[in-house]
Amino acid sequence: MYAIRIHGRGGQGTVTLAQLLAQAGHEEGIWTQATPSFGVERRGAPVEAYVRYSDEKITERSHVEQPDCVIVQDTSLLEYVDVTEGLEDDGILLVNTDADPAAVDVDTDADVITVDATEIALENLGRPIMNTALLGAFAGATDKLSTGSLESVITRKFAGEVGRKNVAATTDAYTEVHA
Amino acid sequence: MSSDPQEQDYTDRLEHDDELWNPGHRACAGCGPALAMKYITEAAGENTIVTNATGCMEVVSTPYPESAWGTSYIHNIFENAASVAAGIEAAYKSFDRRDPDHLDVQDSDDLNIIAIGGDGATADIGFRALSGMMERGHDVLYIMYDNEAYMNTGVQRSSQTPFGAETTTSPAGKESIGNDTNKKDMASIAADHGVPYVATATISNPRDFKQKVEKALEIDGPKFIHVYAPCPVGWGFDSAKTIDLAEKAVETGLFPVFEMEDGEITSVNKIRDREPIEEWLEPQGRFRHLFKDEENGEEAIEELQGWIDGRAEDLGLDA
Amino acid sequence: MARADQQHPSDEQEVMKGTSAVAKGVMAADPDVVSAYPITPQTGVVEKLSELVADGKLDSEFIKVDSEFNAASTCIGASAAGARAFSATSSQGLKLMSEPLFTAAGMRLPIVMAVANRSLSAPLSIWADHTDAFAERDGGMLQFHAEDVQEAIDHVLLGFRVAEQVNLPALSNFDGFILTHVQEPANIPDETEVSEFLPPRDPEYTLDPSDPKTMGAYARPEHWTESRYEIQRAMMDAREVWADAVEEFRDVFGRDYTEYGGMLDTYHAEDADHIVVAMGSIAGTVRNVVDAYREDGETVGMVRPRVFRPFPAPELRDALADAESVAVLTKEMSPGYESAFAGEIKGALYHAESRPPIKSYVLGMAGRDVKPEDIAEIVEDVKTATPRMGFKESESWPQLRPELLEGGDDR
Amino acid sequence: MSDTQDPYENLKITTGVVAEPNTSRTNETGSWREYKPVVDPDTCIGCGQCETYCPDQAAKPVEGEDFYAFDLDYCKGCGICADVCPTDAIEMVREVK
Repeated sequence: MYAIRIHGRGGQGTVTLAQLLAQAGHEEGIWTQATPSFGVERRGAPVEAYVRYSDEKITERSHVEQPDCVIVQDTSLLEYVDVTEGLEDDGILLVNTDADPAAVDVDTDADVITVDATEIALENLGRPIMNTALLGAFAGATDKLSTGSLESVITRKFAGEVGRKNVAATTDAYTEVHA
Repeated sequence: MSSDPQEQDYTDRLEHDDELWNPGHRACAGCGPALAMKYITEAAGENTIVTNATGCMEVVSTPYPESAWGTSYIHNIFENAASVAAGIEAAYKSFDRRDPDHLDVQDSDDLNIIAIGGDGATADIGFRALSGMMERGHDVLYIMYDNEAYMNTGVQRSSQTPFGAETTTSPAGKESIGNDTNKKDMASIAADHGVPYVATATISNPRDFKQKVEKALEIDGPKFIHVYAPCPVGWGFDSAKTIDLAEKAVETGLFPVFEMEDGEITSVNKIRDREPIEEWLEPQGRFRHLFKDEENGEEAIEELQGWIDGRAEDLGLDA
Repeated sequence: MARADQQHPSDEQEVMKGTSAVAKGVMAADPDVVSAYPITPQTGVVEKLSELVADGKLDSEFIKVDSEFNAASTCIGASAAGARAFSATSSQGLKLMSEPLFTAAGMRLPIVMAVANRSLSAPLSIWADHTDAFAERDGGMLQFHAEDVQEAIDHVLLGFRVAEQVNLPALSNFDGFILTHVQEPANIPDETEVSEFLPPRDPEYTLDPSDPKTMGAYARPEHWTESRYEIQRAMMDAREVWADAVEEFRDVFGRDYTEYGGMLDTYHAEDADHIVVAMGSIAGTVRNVVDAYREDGETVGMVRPRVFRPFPAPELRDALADAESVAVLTKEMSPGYESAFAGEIKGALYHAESRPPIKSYVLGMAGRDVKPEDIAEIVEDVKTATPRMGFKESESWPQLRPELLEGGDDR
Repeated sequence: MSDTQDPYENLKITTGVVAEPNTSRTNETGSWREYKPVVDPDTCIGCGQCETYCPDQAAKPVEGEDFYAFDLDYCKGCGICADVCPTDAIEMVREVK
């Protein structure tokens, strides 16, 4: 079992990112599950979503408490949310920021990886919607998802030109992190 | 044939047609709503599905296994006759389009779907269902028979109970003149929903009522008819006077008869020399207290008369 | 044992939100009329069905009603007219439907509904538990509980098949958020398969004016008892109809729900000394706990009622016969007594030759997360259960936080 | 129940308690009556007002005659017919049973 926890804010597409991660995992032929942790909160409130990957059918329904990977969509959350709670020492903390990993203010033994997904999104899409870039960064950092799987789920979700631009954002982030 | 009235019996020489509202129903002697059911079925004919709310006309017509109804008929609960009708209409629309040959049903265009409820079932507890049905535009004729209280449960006050009337939940007493509200204007509320055809009618003028039912059934979409139907038991009058009291309600202006099409009043049955409301109040037991307590009674009658006069002016009722 | 069936997800599966997947299952059942009202966490079902209608993929009359009350009421009219009718709801919405739903059972109208299980106010909570479904227990509606999204889809199809055969409405339960909002792989049945499994509805009576009937007559005391008994008989008949349906379902769709005639699903229960009984999505987490015990050589197992009404009493008597102890995990509570689920299981075993001690554990209420450790602690606790324990000891609220209670939990 | 035999004692319950149409006629409500309408055939002009306003469909034209009379199997004796009759051809008389 490989578990991912995503931290974001309502309106940032946390659920979409979880969905794309699950669908891309499915493309790889593994069992996947994405569970948003919903509240009645509205846009802007901190939210979480969980993704699980497994070689066996996933029946677990509890929240992810010991993630192998934590994705942080917005560094302003670091002040309020203990994003590294339960994160495995050999895990990954993937943070959307223009800062260097060393500059990210967290206390963890896990590998901290940063990517400026918002900038990549602005360059490719002209809008700061960073989920497809974060998807690419996750793939680049973990080698769990192939670029082919990413392209296939993104073009299925976004038609035409929007799809192509999102694939480009994914690829840019993948390349940046993978290198 | 004997000349002794006790012996007179022509029963064997009378013939019943195929009535769609059948004798043997268990309504009280002189029941106004039972007449409304008779007129509705006569006007609508057999190609009709009736949905009925819980209430007098439901219990008197369908103690299992008996049914007074000759049309297709369904009763569900107190407050959803309009919704049940809406569901039937949706089903037939679906059958039309999808042609489920296994059901062998007819074209919905020829079908009359009529929802019937008393004043409580319609204006009070079933108001949400009625509002939804009308607002969504279902091809359903809703008929509210108004006997001005919850008669099925023993004469409790509804939003159609007139001012000053005594019911078991609006009793007259030292601190009470009886019911302290005027009748809720259901016709206007229906018209405000964008219902293309709204009418009021009474059982004292069956020709007018049946014409309105027929006219309504010709129109696509929701329709609403408020039919006035006195209750001798609940109102406390001689059962022979049912028609008479319905007529007096019209003549005093308590119950104006009119039509509204696309939100506008298109016809009003004008009243020449509108009678004072006392003419209608006096024969009824539920208003007896108004004539005993001179001071408060007079005041209440004045208030009711004022309300009637106001409505009459709004509607242009006086000829 | 569901998990051993498939080692790899199939290409035919789609990763889709639970509510969307259920809506697509409904589409395959091809209802004539859909009438529903939005409520969290069911809303996704209504939205997806609306979208399918808007895109011309689902040819149903979709009534955008004013309330759940009238969702149920319009379905009653449609079903009485002979239509296949579907609705979906949750929690307060199910309560608002309660009055018409009881009549749908009495009038023997096979309306099928997806219920996204959620707690009931007050206090308001949008999260999952089973209070809503249990509150409708006595209505005469068939009730099934899904463990995962696939079952939530399949139970709707099985629901139509069985409901229309025994003439009773059906509630297909799936846990709010946990299953409504999860994205996981599931097979979406296609219409050809479904038409093979689910014949068009063929009602005995309809509101066809060419053959008029009177529906919804009132029954005097001389007849009412018999009409209620007929619901009971139809429920009992449903056991066999369900058993046939799951077999045919397996033949058509390849998914096997035939264990215990489709009434129960078990996991390592056969030789288990300690059995956890649970319904709905929590069973998935229980499986993992069972696995961990088995790795340590401990004989722990799970029994999951798939069908709640009709109640699988004979099956439970059999499945629990050899257990040393039974832990009932339940997400509902009948204040003033105990969990209705546990009470019913105890009742089912009262006449059994073997009566293991049964403890009930109220947990996972209103979305409180249930971790594998919580369940392991319960297993450890139930091991100490004895046949002579008293009623008070037989009930436990393992997730209760006494420190939050005014004056503490010192009573 | 009264001492009359329940005609439905052995009735079978249909699925969903569905009843057949037009079956209320087995219930003869004439037994409810205290006053009985008596028509004077000579005064009756055959206008049919009594039929129009009878809530129990008990007022009918007499076969082969030009006046109306009453189906005593169903007439509940409300007196509406007498009240609406334009020629006062109907009298309500206390029924001696």
